[in-house]
Amino acid sequence: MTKSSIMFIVVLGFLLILTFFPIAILLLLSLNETSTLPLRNFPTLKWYIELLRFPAAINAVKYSLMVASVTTGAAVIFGICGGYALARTNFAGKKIFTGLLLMPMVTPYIIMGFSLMSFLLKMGVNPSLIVIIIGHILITIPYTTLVLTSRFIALDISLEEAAMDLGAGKFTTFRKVTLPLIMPGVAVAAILAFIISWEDVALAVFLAGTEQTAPVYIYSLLMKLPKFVPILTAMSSIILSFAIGLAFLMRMIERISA
Amino acid sequence: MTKSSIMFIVVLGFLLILTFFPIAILLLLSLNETSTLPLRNFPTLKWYIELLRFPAAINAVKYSLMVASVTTGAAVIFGICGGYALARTNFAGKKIFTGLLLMPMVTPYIIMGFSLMSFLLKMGVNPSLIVIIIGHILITIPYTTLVLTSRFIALDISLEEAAMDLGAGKFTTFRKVTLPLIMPGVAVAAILAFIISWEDVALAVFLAGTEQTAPVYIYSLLMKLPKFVPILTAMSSIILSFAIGLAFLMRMIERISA
Amino acid sequence: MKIDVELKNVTKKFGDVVAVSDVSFQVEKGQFFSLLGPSGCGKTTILRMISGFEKPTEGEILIEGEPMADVPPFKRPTNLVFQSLALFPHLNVYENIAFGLKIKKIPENEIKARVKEMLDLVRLPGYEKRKISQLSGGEKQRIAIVRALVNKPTVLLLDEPLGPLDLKLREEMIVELKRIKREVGTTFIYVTHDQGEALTMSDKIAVMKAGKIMQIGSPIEIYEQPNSEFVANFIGGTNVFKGRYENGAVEVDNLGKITVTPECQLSKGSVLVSIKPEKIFIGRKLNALDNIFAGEVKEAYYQGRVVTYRVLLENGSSISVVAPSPGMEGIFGIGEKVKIGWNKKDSKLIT
Amino acid sequence: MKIDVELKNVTKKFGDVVAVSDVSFQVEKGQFFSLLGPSGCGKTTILRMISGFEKPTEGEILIEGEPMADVPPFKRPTNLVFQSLALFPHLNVYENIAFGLKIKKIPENEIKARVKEMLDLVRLPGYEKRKISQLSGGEKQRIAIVRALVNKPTVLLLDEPLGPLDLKLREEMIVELKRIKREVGTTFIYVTHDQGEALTMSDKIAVMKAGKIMQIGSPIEIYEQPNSEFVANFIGGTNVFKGRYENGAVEVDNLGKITVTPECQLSKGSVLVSIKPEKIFIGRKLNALDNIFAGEVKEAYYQGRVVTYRVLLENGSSISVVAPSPGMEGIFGIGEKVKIGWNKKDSKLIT
Repeated sequence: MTKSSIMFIVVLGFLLILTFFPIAILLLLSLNETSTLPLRNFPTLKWYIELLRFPAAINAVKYSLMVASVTTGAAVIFGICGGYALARTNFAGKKIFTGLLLMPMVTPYIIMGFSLMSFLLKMGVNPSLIVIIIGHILITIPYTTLVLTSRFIALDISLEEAAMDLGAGKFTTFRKVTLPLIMPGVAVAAILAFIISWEDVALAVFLAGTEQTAPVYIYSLLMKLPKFVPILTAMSSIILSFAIGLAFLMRMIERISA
Repeated sequence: MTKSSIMFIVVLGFLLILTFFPIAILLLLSLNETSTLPLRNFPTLKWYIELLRFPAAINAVKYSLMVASVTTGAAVIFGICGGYALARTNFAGKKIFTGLLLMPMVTPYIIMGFSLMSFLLKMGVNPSLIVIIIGHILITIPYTTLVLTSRFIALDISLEEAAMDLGAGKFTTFRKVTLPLIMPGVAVAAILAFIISWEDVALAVFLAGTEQTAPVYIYSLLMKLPKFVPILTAMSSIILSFAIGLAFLMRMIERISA
Repeated sequence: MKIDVELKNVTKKFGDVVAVSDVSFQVEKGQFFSLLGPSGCGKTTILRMISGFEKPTEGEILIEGEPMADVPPFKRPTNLVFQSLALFPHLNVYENIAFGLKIKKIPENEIKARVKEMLDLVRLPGYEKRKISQLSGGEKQRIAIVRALVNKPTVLLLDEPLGPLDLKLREEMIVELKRIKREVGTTFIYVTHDQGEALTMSDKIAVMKAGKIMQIGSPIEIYEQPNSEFVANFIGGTNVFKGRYENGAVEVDNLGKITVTPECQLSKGSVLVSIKPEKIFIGRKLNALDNIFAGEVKEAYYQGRVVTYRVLLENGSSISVVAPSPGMEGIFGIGEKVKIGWNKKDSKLIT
Repeated sequence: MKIDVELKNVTKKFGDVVAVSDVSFQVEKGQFFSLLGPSGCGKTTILRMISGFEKPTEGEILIEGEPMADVPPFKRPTNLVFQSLALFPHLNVYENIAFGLKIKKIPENEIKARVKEMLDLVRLPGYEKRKISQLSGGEKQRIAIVRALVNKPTVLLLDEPLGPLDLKLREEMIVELKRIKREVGTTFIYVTHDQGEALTMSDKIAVMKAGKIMQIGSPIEIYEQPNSEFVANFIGGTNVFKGRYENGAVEVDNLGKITVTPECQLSKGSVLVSIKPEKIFIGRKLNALDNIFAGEVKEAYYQGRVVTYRVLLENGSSISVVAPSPGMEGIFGIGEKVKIGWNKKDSKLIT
């Protein structure tokens, strides 16, 4: 028992190092004078200030924020409607509907991105921010719907019945009882959708026109230059920190509401 | 109520069409004589047979299968150990450990891929299948661990105590009671890990040397040729069908074991 | 007497399953009416049909004489205390109780007064600002009851509200419920599977089995004059024997002749006789009783107040006897030879 | 008498919380020993320490005279019936019962014979191939008991095994458990919060409160001679009055003088008197009783076998009375003027 558990810990430690060390170096380098180790003049905001001089980079972050925000709003609204329908009603073809809904979760984004782009081009629609937003709504709806379905199912239906019993109509019941009680679920779904949109490259790379989102911008620069240029370390750090911050917030909400 | 729900259905229908139509066309075209609509001489296995003549394509699928299988095995073993530890023991720094474990889930794969590759290159390790496998193990462990932690938590601890009370030592208890009872969870975790590895491009594109996995192969061809060449429709269809089949199996297992 | 609730031949099917089968009854104004039966007997379904959450497949429900077929739950003059209580966890005690009044747009100061009155009624004054999660089980129970009562419903419906409470608390809440009932005077319809609760609180009890009503009557009628073996057994472990009636006596296999109070209408034939265990005397010697049998104590259960004996009679029948503890002759041990007996007025015929 | 289990000054702390505080007791071979107390009183923790799933913070546990400090659960001569039953859902009835025997490498044909014997014991012959999910609540209960018993433990530990069952089934299982106990003769340690279960089944009861044992004794001792207000109240809603003892009588505020059987050792001072509700007579006229008071019926709870009255006495005290139903004078209504009284031998002093 002890021998095998020591080995397990050694391997796990090695894996953890492989996961976090490279990312830690990236974060360190973004605050470093030079683009390689060892540290010099650490910490400095030099590259972050430098980043402000690249309008393309700043625009990319702006576009990403816009895309993620709109996507989140739409995906949450669809998630609430879809989740409520799946949790509370039985309709013909519910299983098929659920299956279809989950399909985008398993479809590789490159396949989805390329086929969607080919389709839209044939329809005469050109790549643009709107197209990215549509693509992102498609891939985030399954997540928001799933999260909210499980929240609606977990909600004791007799709470809604109690509201109706006390004189509230369907809409008042939803507004005064259902919605406030699944609010933590809505927040979790929203953060999840935001992170997915915020980080996506595989889909956006096909759907982006001249207005690239931040991950696409980083990716296209990386493909051109074989080295991680310093401003990219700064930009990557910003994207990563924002995502981790949101994920942390999501876990907090989940823990409190559990 | 009726007006708004009709609108909801219309928008949802539109979105569903946007999700599935392009993919359906992809699948149709893979069975079509020509690489564009309308259908001609449908269905034909022409492109699938053609695919067999491209050793690079066949190798890519082989590599993908290999990478995904090894990844799955390793991620499941770590998931069982990690899940059991998180569910059943309290150790100092458990929260931090959990947080670190979840970080790869939120780190964008391009950032992780590029920083991992830079790090490994500096260590003198060159891109290869092994490197992809290591990368995939890193990104799948959080998923297998999470799935199995929740399964271990859901397992009534008094079942394990009952086994011990009846004379079984710790190992016998694990083998005869714990493991059989979380087997459905193990299956779900394995399928999940397999699908993630099977579909990944964003990470593998940085870590792949001359031996490309199938999604990377498709992606690199797509980037070279602006048109979806017919054998790629066949290859994409194979990858997609396999993933959807596995996802369907996973849902079945989840439903039966619930 | 005014009728508050009336069911006329109500049947409810879920798919092919008949949950409630041709049930009719009337509940008078101010009555404490209980639906008593084992789980799955359809009693909760009846409550849900009265409150409007289920629609009868056949038949009609009237409240104060009005047919309810097309009235949705939120427009019915009923309020339901849910089995799960269903207090709103995101609202405090005041907001929970005021919920129904706010929807009816009652002025804020009247709401305040009525909530206060209700909290006084259940002896929880000053609880307005408490969160639901801060309440104990018994307190939640009381808040759930007044959240319904504050709306002054014609009928208050209660769906096994004491189910999740432990023994001690349940006894307290029975006392509490009876007091509340007396003070507000509202008609109560109470669903339970606990015959003790039903006997203690009700004015009238409907005993149900498999979707049908077996007997309706006052607690004393139900307990003393059960009309079937099912009711006799369900209400309280009684001794039931099958036999043939003839001339004021019943001939029972493996037991012998039992004398009963003759009933004029009864002609000879197959009958059931019920003898309550507490009507049976036990002792080393017995006389001056109409029915006396000899036997041997097989089991003795000390229960503090009483001792329950299982006695095997000489003819092969087994009978249970509840005797005060300690009796005149002490507690009998297992294996002891005893006599048991009872008066013929306590041999109740079930026909 | 041989001692099977002994606890010597056992204390268990979880962090700063003292779950069990300096508990000592002995359980004789073949005894049915119950730990009775409200939830959170530490009774389950004691059981888990005996079975080895928790280690005492202080003190010692001996089984058949052997100290158990370093013996893991799977090597102790005890078996536990879990509150959740903990039957293995992936194994059938046979495999569940055979689990412990297979680990001990008993030959297959002996295992078969012993499983069969056990299924006969609980009257479920031929159940070998059934899945756990196919069993009813009562059947699961029985299988859980024999899965433990088949290992022939020195002591069988039972952790509120009847908790999740409904009233009817619980009564059946009490009968069943007593029979099994008698047939196998194993020592039982039984944990429960239900005083009825404890009184009915036990040879000896330890009443617990907040980690401490309040009283140990036979059911009759516990019921008739509680040594504290807590035990008196927990065992059965009794009337407890606080007063001053002097010369064979107790002066109680708001009530008056109560005569009691004088106890030689007792000097005058503050005491508690307990009078069981069923020892009190109620009637329009009463005489030939040592203590008689006048009052008014405030509540009457019909319970079939008996009626429980809450009577407000003229001096302001309130007392509960349990009377047979229907009594000589019928059932008294609320508001009726009555007399209540009891004999001095039923005024029990709690000191």
